[in-house]
Amino acid sequence: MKLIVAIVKPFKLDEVREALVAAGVEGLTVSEVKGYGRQKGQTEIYRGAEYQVNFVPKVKLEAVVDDAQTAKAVEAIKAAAATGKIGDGKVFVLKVEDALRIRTGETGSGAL
Amino acid sequence: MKLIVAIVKPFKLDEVREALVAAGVEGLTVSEVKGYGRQKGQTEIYRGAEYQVNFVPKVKLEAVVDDAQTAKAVEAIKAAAATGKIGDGKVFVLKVEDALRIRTGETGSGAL
Amino acid sequence: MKLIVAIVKPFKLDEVREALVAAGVEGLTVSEVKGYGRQKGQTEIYRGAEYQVNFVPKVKLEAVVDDAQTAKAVEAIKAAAATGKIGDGKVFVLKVEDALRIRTGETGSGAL
Amino acid sequence: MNIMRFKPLAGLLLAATLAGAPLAAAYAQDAAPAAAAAPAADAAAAAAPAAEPAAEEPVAFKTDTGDTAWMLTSTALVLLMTIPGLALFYGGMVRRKNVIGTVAQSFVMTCLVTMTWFLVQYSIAFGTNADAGMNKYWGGMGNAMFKMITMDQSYSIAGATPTIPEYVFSMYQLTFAIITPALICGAFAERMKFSALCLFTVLWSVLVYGPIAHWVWGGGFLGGMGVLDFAGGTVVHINAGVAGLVCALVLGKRKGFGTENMAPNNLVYTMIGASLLWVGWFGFNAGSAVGSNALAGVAMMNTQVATAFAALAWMLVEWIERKKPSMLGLASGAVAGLVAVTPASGFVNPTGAAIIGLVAGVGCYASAVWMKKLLKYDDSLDAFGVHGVGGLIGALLTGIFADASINALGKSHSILTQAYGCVFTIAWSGVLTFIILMICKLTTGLRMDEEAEVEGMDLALHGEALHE
Amino acid sequence: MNIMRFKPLAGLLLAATLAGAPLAAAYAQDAAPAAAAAPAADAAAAAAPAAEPAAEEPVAFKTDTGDTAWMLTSTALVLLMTIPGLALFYGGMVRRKNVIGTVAQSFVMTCLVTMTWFLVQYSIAFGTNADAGMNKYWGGMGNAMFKMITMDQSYSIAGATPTIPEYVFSMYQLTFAIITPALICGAFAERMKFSALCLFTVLWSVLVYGPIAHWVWGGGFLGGMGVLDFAGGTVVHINAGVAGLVCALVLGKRKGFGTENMAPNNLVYTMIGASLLWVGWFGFNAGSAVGSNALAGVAMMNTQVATAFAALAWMLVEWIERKKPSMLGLASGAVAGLVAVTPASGFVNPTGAAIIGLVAGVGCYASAVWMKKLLKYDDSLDAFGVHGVGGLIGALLTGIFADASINALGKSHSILTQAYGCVFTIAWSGVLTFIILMICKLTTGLRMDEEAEVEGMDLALHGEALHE
Amino acid sequence: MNIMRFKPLAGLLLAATLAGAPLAAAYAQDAAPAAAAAPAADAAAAAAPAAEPAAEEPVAFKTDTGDTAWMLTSTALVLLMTIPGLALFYGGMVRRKNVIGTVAQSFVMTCLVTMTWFLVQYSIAFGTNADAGMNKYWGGMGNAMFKMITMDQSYSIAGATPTIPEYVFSMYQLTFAIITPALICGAFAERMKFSALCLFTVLWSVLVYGPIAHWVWGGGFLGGMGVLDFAGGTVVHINAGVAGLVCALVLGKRKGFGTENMAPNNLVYTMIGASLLWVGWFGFNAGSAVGSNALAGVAMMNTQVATAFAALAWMLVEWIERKKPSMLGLASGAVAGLVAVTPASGFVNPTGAAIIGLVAGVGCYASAVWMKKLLKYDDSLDAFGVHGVGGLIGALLTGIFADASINALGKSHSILTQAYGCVFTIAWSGVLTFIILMICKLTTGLRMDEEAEVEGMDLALHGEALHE
Ligand SMILES: Nc1ncnc2c1ncn2[C@@H]1O[C@H](COP(=O)(O)OP(=O)(O)O)[C@@H](O)[C@H]1O
Ligand SMILES: Nc1ncnc2c1ncn2[C@@H]1O[C@H](COP(=O)(O)OP(=O)(O)O)[C@@H](O)[C@H]1O
Ligand SMILES: Nc1ncnc2c1ncn2[C@@H]1O[C@H](COP(=O)(O)OP(=O)(O)O)[C@@H](O)[C@H]1O
Repeated sequence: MKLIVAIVKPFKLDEVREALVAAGVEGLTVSEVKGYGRQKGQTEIYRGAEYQVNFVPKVKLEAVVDDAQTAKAVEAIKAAAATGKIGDGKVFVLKVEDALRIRTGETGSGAL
Repeated sequence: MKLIVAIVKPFKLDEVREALVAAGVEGLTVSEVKGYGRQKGQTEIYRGAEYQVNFVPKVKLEAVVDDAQTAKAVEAIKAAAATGKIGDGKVFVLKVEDALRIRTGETGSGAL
Repeated sequence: MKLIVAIVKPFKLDEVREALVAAGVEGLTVSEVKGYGRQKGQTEIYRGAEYQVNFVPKVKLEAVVDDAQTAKAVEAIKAAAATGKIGDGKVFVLKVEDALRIRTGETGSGAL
Repeated sequence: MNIMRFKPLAGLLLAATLAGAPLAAAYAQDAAPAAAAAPAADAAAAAAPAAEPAAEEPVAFKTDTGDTAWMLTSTALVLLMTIPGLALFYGGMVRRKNVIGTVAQSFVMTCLVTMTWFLVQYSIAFGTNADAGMNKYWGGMGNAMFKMITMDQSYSIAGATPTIPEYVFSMYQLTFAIITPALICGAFAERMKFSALCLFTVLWSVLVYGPIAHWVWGGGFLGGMGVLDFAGGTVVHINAGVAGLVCALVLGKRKGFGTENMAPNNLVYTMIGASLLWVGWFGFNAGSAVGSNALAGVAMMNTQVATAFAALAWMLVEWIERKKPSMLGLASGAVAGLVAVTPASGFVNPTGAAIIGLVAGVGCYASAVWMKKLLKYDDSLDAFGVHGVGGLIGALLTGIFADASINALGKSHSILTQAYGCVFTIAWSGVLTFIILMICKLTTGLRMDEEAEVEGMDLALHGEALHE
Repeated sequence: MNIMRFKPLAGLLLAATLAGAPLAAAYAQDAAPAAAAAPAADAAAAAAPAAEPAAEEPVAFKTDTGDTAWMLTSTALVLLMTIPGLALFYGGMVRRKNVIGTVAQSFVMTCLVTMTWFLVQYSIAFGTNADAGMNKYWGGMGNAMFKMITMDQSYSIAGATPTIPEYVFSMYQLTFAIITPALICGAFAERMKFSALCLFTVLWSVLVYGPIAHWVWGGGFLGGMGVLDFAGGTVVHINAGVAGLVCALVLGKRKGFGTENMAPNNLVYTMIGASLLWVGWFGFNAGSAVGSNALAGVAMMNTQVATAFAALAWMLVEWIERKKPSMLGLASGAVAGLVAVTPASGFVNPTGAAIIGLVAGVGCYASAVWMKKLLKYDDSLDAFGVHGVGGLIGALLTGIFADASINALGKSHSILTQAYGCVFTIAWSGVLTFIILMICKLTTGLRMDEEAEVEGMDLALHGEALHE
Repeated sequence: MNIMRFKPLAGLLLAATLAGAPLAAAYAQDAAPAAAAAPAADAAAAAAPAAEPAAEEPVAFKTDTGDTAWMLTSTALVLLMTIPGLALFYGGMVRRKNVIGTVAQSFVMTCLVTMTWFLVQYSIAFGTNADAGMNKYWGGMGNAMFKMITMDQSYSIAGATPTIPEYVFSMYQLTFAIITPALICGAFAERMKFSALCLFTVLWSVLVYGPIAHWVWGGGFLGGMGVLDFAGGTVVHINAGVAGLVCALVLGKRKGFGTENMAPNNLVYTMIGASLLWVGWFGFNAGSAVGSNALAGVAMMNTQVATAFAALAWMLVEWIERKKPSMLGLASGAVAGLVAVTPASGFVNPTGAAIIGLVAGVGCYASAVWMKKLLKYDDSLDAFGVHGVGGLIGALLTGIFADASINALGKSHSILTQAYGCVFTIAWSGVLTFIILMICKLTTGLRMDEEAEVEGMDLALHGEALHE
């Protein structure tokens, strides 16, 4: 099993979710994060002070999938999240040793 | 060392934390996340618009533990987080290559 | 490639970011988290009720780096985040199997 | 339902009812002379709503534009107390998932009570029953839908110079009828069904508030007995506080009470609410002079002084006990002071008000913090702890500190007479609230089911959420 | 820009303009007798601003301190409706990234309209044109920068007893001029450029609000025709509603409309806003009695009753249709009731007000929920759905429910006369708003570019963000 | 503590004190004739509080219900300025971890000043010292706990017709005494200990505000010199602004000042606060007419016009300089205008008010943005930058734009006389504030320790947090 971690632009969240579901992914977990990279944040102004915000809002999706599904899922994310502009984000893949569905006690791919 | 990632229902957070501590886990990190899976989100209503919220609020716990502790810790989470209803959540286990306690510089299991 | 996960005190975020950039890390992702460990949370008071808050606010930084960069990056975090007081936080290192830059389709270290 | 839980409550209410009856007889004899003794002077007239039975006939009059201006303003101020004041005061104290549900309670109650007021409640409270014997107890249906009010008529009070149009009077009184049930919400916060809340509001307004207002202000049997209640300590605060206690006991504790962190979600909202209650209370207390004069002025000053002293007293006790003075404590203490000074505001001098404030600050702290912990009921936002207890403190101390140089009507003050007024209110409010809750239980059901309570009122009851 | 989109709109406006012309001629003949027939009694006098042309000469007078006190208070209440009331009502309904940008709109409009009012708008609306023929249409520049106002002068209305200083009158009217354009913001929420908003505000105030206020209240051709509009249903609400519809059509839908979740970010803000609108509306409606008297009292009561019934009606329909009654629904229904009762408040009795409230609650629900869905325009926060439709409902029903025992001026009420007043307002407001938008489009540009819209107004337009 | 830091400050204060003394002597001679010259007309009377010494004896009078109604309303409006107005204005501008601690400051100050007012401060400010020589400087303790106030007494001003009860006067003045120290909080935001704040408030109210109010309004030596200050530009704003500057210098900068992002946490709160300040200021300025009349009307209009022009001026400068107009800028500009028009509101015409607004908008922008950056002090929320500088601008320009056709008292206006009034206030306020801070430093300590400052006031001082 693999853990796919994708960092994408917030307004792309729904499209990416739909693409993953279409690719057979049944569950995923989302967090709101702030990203630092090539894309730079906005400048904030207040009463003479000006502050370059270093971070840009992003969302992080995490989905654990079967090894066989991995390539298809990554492809799906890529297709759905791309705008071609800077800051589109990244996908990382990590190995997962075990998985468990709390409700039923199933483990391995059955838990996904 | 292993990284245990558990996604559970928010109101179970305190029970799971206590169970982990009882199982010998000394540190953990929690994030508020949104989950997508079998359990579906609420419908929101506003002036004629109706919107199926796709995500359900969850909390994600991350704890790095010694290899030996892993099974006990996963078991503890399972026991504490289960309600038997859909949406109870998942536990994933990943391998950690190294750990460091910033304050002291300790590494490996000593850092946990 | 490695995923470096660092949990640090919130007011150290900017210093750690700068240290990582100085160490050659070009991208990273930050989340607001709550930590449980040796450092204990504040007590909250309200109309006679008193509640020991179990969690302390922390930030989690995640950066995927080349294998070669890893040690330097961890060292940079350590130097920047340390105050010597309890609760300074942890750094964990995990193996990453693959990376992808959504905008360009680059994979591997080129994607970082 | 474990009926045993209510044993102490039932006992208390029964005792109160029994004690009240003979006292009523005893006092009834003195009522007429007491009223006769009241000087027909300006001050007396202005204060009369609190202490005199209402005249039965509407009277022709000459509008005083200044008095009317102040009463129109006071009406706006008192409505501001409920929406958005009380809505925010309570909304800030619940958990995040219940914020919208909590503010919706104050809002919908404003609408429902306006409806019942128009349909029947004003008639019950301030109408004159055709059957003179019954008029002691309720005003009847003769003025339903305001059908007896005309444009050139003033509503007046025995002996008072009528200077404001009856529509203004009725509108001003409506705002009191609105806030009273809204105060009760603090007791059953975070767990009542919305349908139950709506039914409860309608029944309680008609069956509890309407009659009690009639007894005290509308020509009923309590008004003439010399009980001093300038702006509604009894009718509003003791009444709401006792009803709240009954609700808290009948509905039971919130899931997680005592074990989960139920810290207020946003004390800024609570601060705004407390501030608007404070400012709006000027309309409540100074408006109860029913005129724009020195009595209104001293009532406003007393309100200000008592509130400040109560907030500081609460703060000090908390600072000593918990090592930190909290914003919630300051706000709670302020409201305790506002409640306690309500019956006293037009009778005492500022020194009396300061003392009442100090006592209320400490007393309500004790009830909301120590007593609640001891007795283990879940009066979630302290409707009883602050309004019930604060109202009692104020009612009794008015009997001690009333100063005839402020208001001639306060001359024959007595702490016993004051206690007497409380007893009837407690009994009627307690018993009827219980019955109404049982009606709701059998029809709409009272409490949200457990899953909905865990999910929160916002999504479960209203399909809405904060997206911050 | 696809000009086809506006075809139906253009047709409607043209038709309205054409229909209006002959009607105007027909009515003009009856205007004088109608005015003459009006009894010079107190009630008539007080209600006159809504129904009578203004006298051309300022008059010497004796200040009534009570009337003046109520008008000063009402001014404060009406300003409170816009800032922070409307700012919060709208600010709570947009998405989180647009909150600051939305509240900034109400705030900057308050400043801009104050400026134009001082410079020329008061003169256009309430000045007397030296050219008597032109005075039917606009007041000219004679009173620019208030240069004709003196300290010992009252502004008055034909037949009315002048009791308040002209500075007070002008200040009171200014608050109406402020809220009207601010209401329009609901229609183009979350997408207009800030520079466009500023230019739009200035032009619209001078070219649309100024003249229409003059026609109805300032001595112009509509005032004498017997149209009943107590507090501005036509001048304020229909006017703003129609302008809003034109804006929504011209600017087009928000990106993501219909597909993305655009749920309100903070209904607590919306609740505060609705509450302040409610309380402030007492100044709007009861203040329109221009005095502190029974007419103000009944106007306040009508406002309260209609609002409550409208909120409850909206709630019930939603409860049936969506299974859950929402806080947003309660707030929306309340505003619908406030809007609809505005023209009626000083003419009908409370029973009439209750019926108007019920109709408005259901009618505005239908327009904001069903009709908008059907016709697929993006009137984002329902400026037209609530203010346009509610204003029309109120204007027409005033013609049915006016009660001469409340206000003698309402004696010869007729639904037709009412419809007549609406037509002119719709035509002028519709056509001019369109032209003004085109001017903005050519100069400042109208809409934020897409990237800025995605990022949100707060950061893109103001460089600010909520840090919660 | 590095005492060198205060060198420039000490110099300034010394110079001011020295300059003041001979000037005082010079002016004292003209004081009586100036007062005598004042016409006893209505306008004069109403404006007198600002310019005339108070009569020493309370007077019998006939209450004017209209005047009284407006003063009761104004009292409510001015209290609304502090809670929740100023609390939110400041609370929205700090960082998230300090929100509760910041709003708690305004709230506790409201309570503390009410206490000191009742105990001694009213007596010091408006009492009549038995020792007539001393009465020039302070009112003594004769009226402590309001013991000289009776129900049939008015407090009045030389030459003014007394029409309101003294309790109303005292209550109205109390709200001014509350907001003045609360304004100072902007200067030391996010770093002062709560205990220090409490002690500071009590000492400052008694030793700084009380005497200065006596000098100007209570019969003291400044009142008779012809200084024009309609509603408290000197007593309130310059006073608070200078005290703020001293506090900012003595406490030092916040940790992270200039390097960390200290952007406002919630500009919606700030918008609500600015709006309530604006609306409440009608009570502040129009209420200072101490009556319900044309002077109140023009004061309200001037307030509105100056505020709008100042906000627009600030917005424009910022738009040019920073490319984006901010909500914070609009709110800041509005407050700058409100401050500057305060002394002028009852003396100038609306055109004068517009100019004062424009100058204040640009001037306060310059001081809060450019000067603060240059001089590197941390006046965190610009208490000095807006209230100090805006107050000075307003005080001086009143000497230029006073218009005798608005207020006969303004006839002999002079910018020099105005400057004179400022000097004394600056000197006394500066020196005494410094001494009081030193007392706090030695007893409670002044500043939170560094760890607490990093954690934030909410948790560290109050054990509370926002749970959004
Ligand atoms: N090495 C990295 N490790 C973790 N997150 C990264 C890394 N590089 C980029 N990111 C995340 O991806 C986001 C987009 O990256 P950025 O460099 O701005 O643009 P692009 O993806 O177009 O190259 C960043 O905001 C950050 O959240
Ligand atoms: N494959 C997955 N990868 C990551 N997170 C998952 C995955 N499957 C489920 N989750 C998380 O677990 C939560 C619970 O899953 P769900 O399918 O709703 O119910 P259950 O755990 O009872 O099968 C989801 O809301 C989501 O946060
Ligand atoms: N085993 C662990 N797994 C995950 N997170 C941990 C672990 N131990 C500590 N942490 C995180 O590190 C933070 C700091 O740890 P703590 O024990 O308080 O102090 P220190 O780092 O000084 O030993 C915790 O608040 C928690 O967020």
